[in-house]
Amino acid sequence: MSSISENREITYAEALHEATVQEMERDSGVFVFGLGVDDPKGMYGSTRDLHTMFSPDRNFDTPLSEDAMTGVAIGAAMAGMRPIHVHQRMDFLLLCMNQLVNCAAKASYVTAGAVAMPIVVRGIIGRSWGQGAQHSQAVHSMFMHVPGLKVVAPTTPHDAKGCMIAAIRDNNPVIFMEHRMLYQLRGFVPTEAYEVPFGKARVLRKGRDVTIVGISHPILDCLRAANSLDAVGISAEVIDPVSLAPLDIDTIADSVSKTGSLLVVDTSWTNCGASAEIVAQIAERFAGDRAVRLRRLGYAPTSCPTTKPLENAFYPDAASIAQAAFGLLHKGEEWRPLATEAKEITEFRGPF
Amino acid sequence: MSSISENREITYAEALHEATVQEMERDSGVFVFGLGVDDPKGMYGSTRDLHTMFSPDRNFDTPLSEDAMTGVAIGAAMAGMRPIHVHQRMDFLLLCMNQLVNCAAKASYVTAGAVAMPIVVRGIIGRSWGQGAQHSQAVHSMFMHVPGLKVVAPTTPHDAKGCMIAAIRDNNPVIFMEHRMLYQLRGFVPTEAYEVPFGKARVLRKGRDVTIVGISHPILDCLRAANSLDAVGISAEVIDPVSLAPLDIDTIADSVSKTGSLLVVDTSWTNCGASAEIVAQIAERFAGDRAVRLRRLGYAPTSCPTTKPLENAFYPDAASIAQAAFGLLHKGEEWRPLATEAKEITEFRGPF
Amino acid sequence: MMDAQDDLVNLYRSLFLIRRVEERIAEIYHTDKIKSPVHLSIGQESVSVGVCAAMRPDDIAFGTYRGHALYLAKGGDLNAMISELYGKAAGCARGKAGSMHLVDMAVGMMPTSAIVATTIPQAVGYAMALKMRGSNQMVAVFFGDGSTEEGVFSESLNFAALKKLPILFVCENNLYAIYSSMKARWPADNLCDRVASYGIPAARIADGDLDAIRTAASAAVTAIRRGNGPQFLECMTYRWHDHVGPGEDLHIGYRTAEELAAWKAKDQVALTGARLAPDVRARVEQAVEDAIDAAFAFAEQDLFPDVAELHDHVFHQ
Amino acid sequence: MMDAQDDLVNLYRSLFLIRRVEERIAEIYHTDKIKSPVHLSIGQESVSVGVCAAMRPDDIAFGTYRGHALYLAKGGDLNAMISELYGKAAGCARGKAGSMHLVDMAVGMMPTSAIVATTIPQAVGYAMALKMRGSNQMVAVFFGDGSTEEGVFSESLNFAALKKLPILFVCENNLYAIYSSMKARWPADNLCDRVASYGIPAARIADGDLDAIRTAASAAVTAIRRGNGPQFLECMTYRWHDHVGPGEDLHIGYRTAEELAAWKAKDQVALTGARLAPDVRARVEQAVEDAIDAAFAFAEQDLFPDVAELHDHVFHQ
Ligand SMILES: Cc1ncc(C[n+]2csc(CCOP(=O)(O)OP(=O)(O)O)c2C)c(N)n1
Ligand SMILES: Cc1ncc(C[n+]2csc(CCOP(=O)(O)OP(=O)(O)O)c2C)c(N)n1
Ligand SMILES: [Mg+2]
Ligand SMILES: [Mg+2]
Repeated sequence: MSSISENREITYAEALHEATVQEMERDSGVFVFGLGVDDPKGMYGSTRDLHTMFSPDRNFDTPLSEDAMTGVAIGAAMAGMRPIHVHQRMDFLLLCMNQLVNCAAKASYVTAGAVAMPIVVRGIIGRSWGQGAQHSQAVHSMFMHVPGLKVVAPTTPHDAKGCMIAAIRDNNPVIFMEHRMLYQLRGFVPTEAYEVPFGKARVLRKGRDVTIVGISHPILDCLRAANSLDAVGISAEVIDPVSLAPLDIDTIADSVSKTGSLLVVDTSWTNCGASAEIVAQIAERFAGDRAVRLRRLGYAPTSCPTTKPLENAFYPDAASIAQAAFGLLHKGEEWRPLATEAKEITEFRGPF
Repeated sequence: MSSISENREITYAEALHEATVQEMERDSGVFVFGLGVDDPKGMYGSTRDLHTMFSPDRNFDTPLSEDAMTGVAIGAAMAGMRPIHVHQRMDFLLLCMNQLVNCAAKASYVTAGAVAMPIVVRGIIGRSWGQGAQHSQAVHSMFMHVPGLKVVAPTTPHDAKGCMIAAIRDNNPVIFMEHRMLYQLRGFVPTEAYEVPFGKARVLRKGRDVTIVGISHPILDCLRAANSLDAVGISAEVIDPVSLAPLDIDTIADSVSKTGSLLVVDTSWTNCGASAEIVAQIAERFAGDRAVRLRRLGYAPTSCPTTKPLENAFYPDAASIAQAAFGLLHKGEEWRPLATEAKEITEFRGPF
Repeated sequence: MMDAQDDLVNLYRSLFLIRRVEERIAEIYHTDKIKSPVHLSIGQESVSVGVCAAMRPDDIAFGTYRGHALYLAKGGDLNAMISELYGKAAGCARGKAGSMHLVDMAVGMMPTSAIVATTIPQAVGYAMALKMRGSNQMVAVFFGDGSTEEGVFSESLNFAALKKLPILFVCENNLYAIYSSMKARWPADNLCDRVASYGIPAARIADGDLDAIRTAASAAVTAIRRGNGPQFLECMTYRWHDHVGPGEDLHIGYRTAEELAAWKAKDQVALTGARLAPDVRARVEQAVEDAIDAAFAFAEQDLFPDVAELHDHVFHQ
Repeated sequence: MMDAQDDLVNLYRSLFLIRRVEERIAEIYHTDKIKSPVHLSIGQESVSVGVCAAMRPDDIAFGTYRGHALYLAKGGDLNAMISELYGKAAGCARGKAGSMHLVDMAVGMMPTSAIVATTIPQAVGYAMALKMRGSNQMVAVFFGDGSTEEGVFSESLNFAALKKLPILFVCENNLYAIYSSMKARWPADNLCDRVASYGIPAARIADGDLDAIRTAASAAVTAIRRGNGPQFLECMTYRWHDHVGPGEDLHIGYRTAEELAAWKAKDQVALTGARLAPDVRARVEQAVEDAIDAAFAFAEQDLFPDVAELHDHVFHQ
């Protein structure tokens, strides 16, 4: 990567846009579709003007028919295209489960490899505030459960671009999880096209005492929590798995063998969630050899409430993460870190 | 329960039928619907003749419209009815995810309890042989992930009846998982109506050295495995969770605190599965205090193949369960228990 | 029988109430007191008001996230609605659900949903329950033009027709799904033909006219109560504000100022108000303004739910 | 141009091949060599054969779990099919997929699915790709009457019509979905009207007649290649055997012997065979029998895949 490119800062949304443009230029089979992708807002800018930069049949709006549109993506992929299907809310993927789980995930297997399935399904996690029960869910664990699907959740502009390019080039269905509160995040992004390989976690912060794994947007709060843990003498290592399926458990395990403690913070419920999987794999791996301390944090086991006081309690935040990490190391002891709302949440303005 | 009733043996399918009949008699709001429920086969006998015993509008066939029919169940429940929606294959529930996860699960919460949601969704796991990728899946973990849903998987005729009655009386959506290879299982079932409360596991076999938890049909293989483990001096405790959400983790934890070892065997994939959740909860509970040995077993991480040699390798069986338990206690050592196919599988004859 | 004047007063009260409540919501939205999305029905009031006027109080209504108009037209509690938008404890869902999930079971207003088309089959299920029980209540379900593209809409029509259920389907066709026009979604503008192919009588009311909607709905409700099965109305209408939130949206460029102006010229709130004697109209309006003032004041002073409530109601007891 | 006699020979070869392959499957099924469900098309052959005869070899076909007839009519490899049913390594999916997921990409036979209606939108997606690329190939998608009740069917029609895609929808209406008759599922027997409401030309062929199906399909394919968008055929037909498995099923009681007999009297395999000179017919039949013998012998001697293959193909490289 050239030094020039490395000095350029763009947002997460711009990084997705750039990745898509570069792949659309490279391969005429790449196209983008979904409700509203060609409207002036262009999915937080990530698909803006693609229909004028390319052609209207390479970035198009659809009827409200998520089930059929997923089938359309699958059929187009069978014909050798590389569709990117965008969903304004990940909750809407619940309408696509049949095609994704029963068909896309199995296409290669039931044809012994005669059929490739290069589709990218972008699911935006609707969180901001007041989204409520049906517009805030992240259902990545449902996809992680199913062999044949890949699931990625990049958190930096750099990884957003590289994962998008890798996802488009991948011959398998990739569920691409994007958290709304990340779109405005800025970071260094090379100008040229590059792939971020799936199955490689990133250690974002080195530490000795506890390993904290954060999935998607919570990684920001994990880093904030790590800073406040410093104040009480706890040195936290923070890991971003980037890709959830495949999952780089080795990097996490290496960290845990050093720290002996693992806290996994997810942007969904813990029950049968990604956090359960990570904890279970670590537990199996250290099984019987070493008594590692393990803990999960995620949504409260309720639907998501709209009213702010309850919504604040529903989501993990820097304070609750720090507290959980502290509790893992100091059983029984109490410590209340200062609770401050994350700036991307505080700065959010409606209507949606 | 009277002593007479306790002496009666019936099958799992008959137990479901009896539960349904008794509840339909008790409450005129209970009705059964779904593809084929009133056909002569009557869902392996479990719904046989209900339309003549009661009336055709209390046990009826539907168009192939799983999504709308789930909405119909939800709307009927809002009107005070207690629908039982039957699916010939649990795979078809992937068409119902939007209504079940986005609507049914949240009905009570988003109305602050103004709306009850007494629906029972019966999902039959299609396993026998040759069902292949799309007719063999068990997606209970997807439902376990979501607050507001209950998930049960009874394995004995006694629990089938009691759980069905409890599910029908429950004011919340209950996903009722039934494994086809259990329908012909016979067992003692009281004649009168009774509830098996959710959230209470059963210790089916006492043991000292290893705890084996089996979910749905695999419990039979767990018991077989326990017998062969005896031969190598390993005493296995076998636990049937019966209900998965709520989950009785205490009973499992009590057993593990005795044995120090846990093997969870599921009838689905392990990744983000019910087995991940059970292992994660146990790991969190013993976190740091004790190095318990933990292990999961489930479907191979592939789609389900039809050809018998691969299908045999895809599913856990008594031999692989025994071997896994052995491996948990004797790391690195090899032991190959005699592999014999489960009789309910061997005896199965097609076409479906 | 109510006399014509009283009737008109009631209709106008309902229209004016909806309009003014939503204007008030739009006014205060910038304060962030309503920390949750709102989908305004300003411009579309006559559909809910016209159809609900043809229904009995004990009939049942299902709607969508764009549900303020229906909630109020069906007689939903105003204080509970405003408190809900404020996220306060006296809200219809104790502040846990917001604008997209309004509910008032006491008046037959069933919980709305933020997922397009999901309440359509639910309404069908409710209608089935009514038929099973031999009730002579009926169900009306309101949904947007975009909803009709979801497969579950077709599945629901098929089943309702098959079982001859007591349900009125009401499509509020406001020409757009967010910023997407009908042309981008429908091969032909003939929804009623498609619906009729299920054996469901279907009619379009082209101009949002309150009386026309009410008259058509009354005929439909009568047929439904006779046991003739479902009926369908496609009510053309128009949303004045942005898809979501309080703003105008002409700057986005997906629709024209002319189109908006043409519909504003047919404003049913103004036209209906003009049919009342000025003093009567003034009295109605004053009463509505007072009620709205009171509701917002109520919500302002209402408390947020206690944090412990987060865990309530996950399961119904 | 092929002469009429050659043409008839080809059609008969295809019909007879399908019939005899499935009869052989039914004969040996009791041996449990085919340890996977089979859905026979016996009685329905003329639909696949008639439509495929109107298509070019490079056109694309999508079908269902009841897919033997289509697979063979489209030119799918017979040996690969029988080995697949046997679960052997030379099967079209190396034995991993069985009867419900036949595929032969080389002849444009796309993978079938055991979940009703799932291949319909996939076929639409394939057709969209063809249009994007300016290809003059077309897609035909075959599905049962039951499929049309799934919402995704309506969604697919809407999208295909909206985008004017090169696709022929072929409903094989055999009157039943498992043991459920049309009456239990459709409010009216007018599927073509509903489809026509999307602006898709739709026609029913009432009696399974091979020539009628082929003629209608040819006209449809021509219109499709001209860029006129989708076409729809509802081919009435009849399944002689049980929904699944090799057996007869009159004892179940969901249909009458008379109905079955009436359709058997219209058997297109027999009627088409009778149009050939006896010696020609005999030669065709002998060749088919030989090919079938060879295919079953091939499958018998073929090996099962190695257990290690379990983990292959989960992901495509
Ligand atoms: C299943 C689903 N898909 C997409 C969305 C996002 N969305 C919310 S409202 C809307 C437009 C719906 O249009 P219409 O049905 O005409 O109703 P209107 O908003 O015009 O009243 C869309 C696409 C959603 N909420 N649910
Ligand atoms: C989505 C789904 N629902 C239910 C089933 C179970 N099922 C398998 S075949 C079938 C009947 C389908 O009827 P039709 O479409 O008419 O096709 P046919 O079998 O008559 O050829 C049903 C209900 C399924 N496979 N997929
Ligand atoms: Mg609209
Ligand atoms: Mg059929």
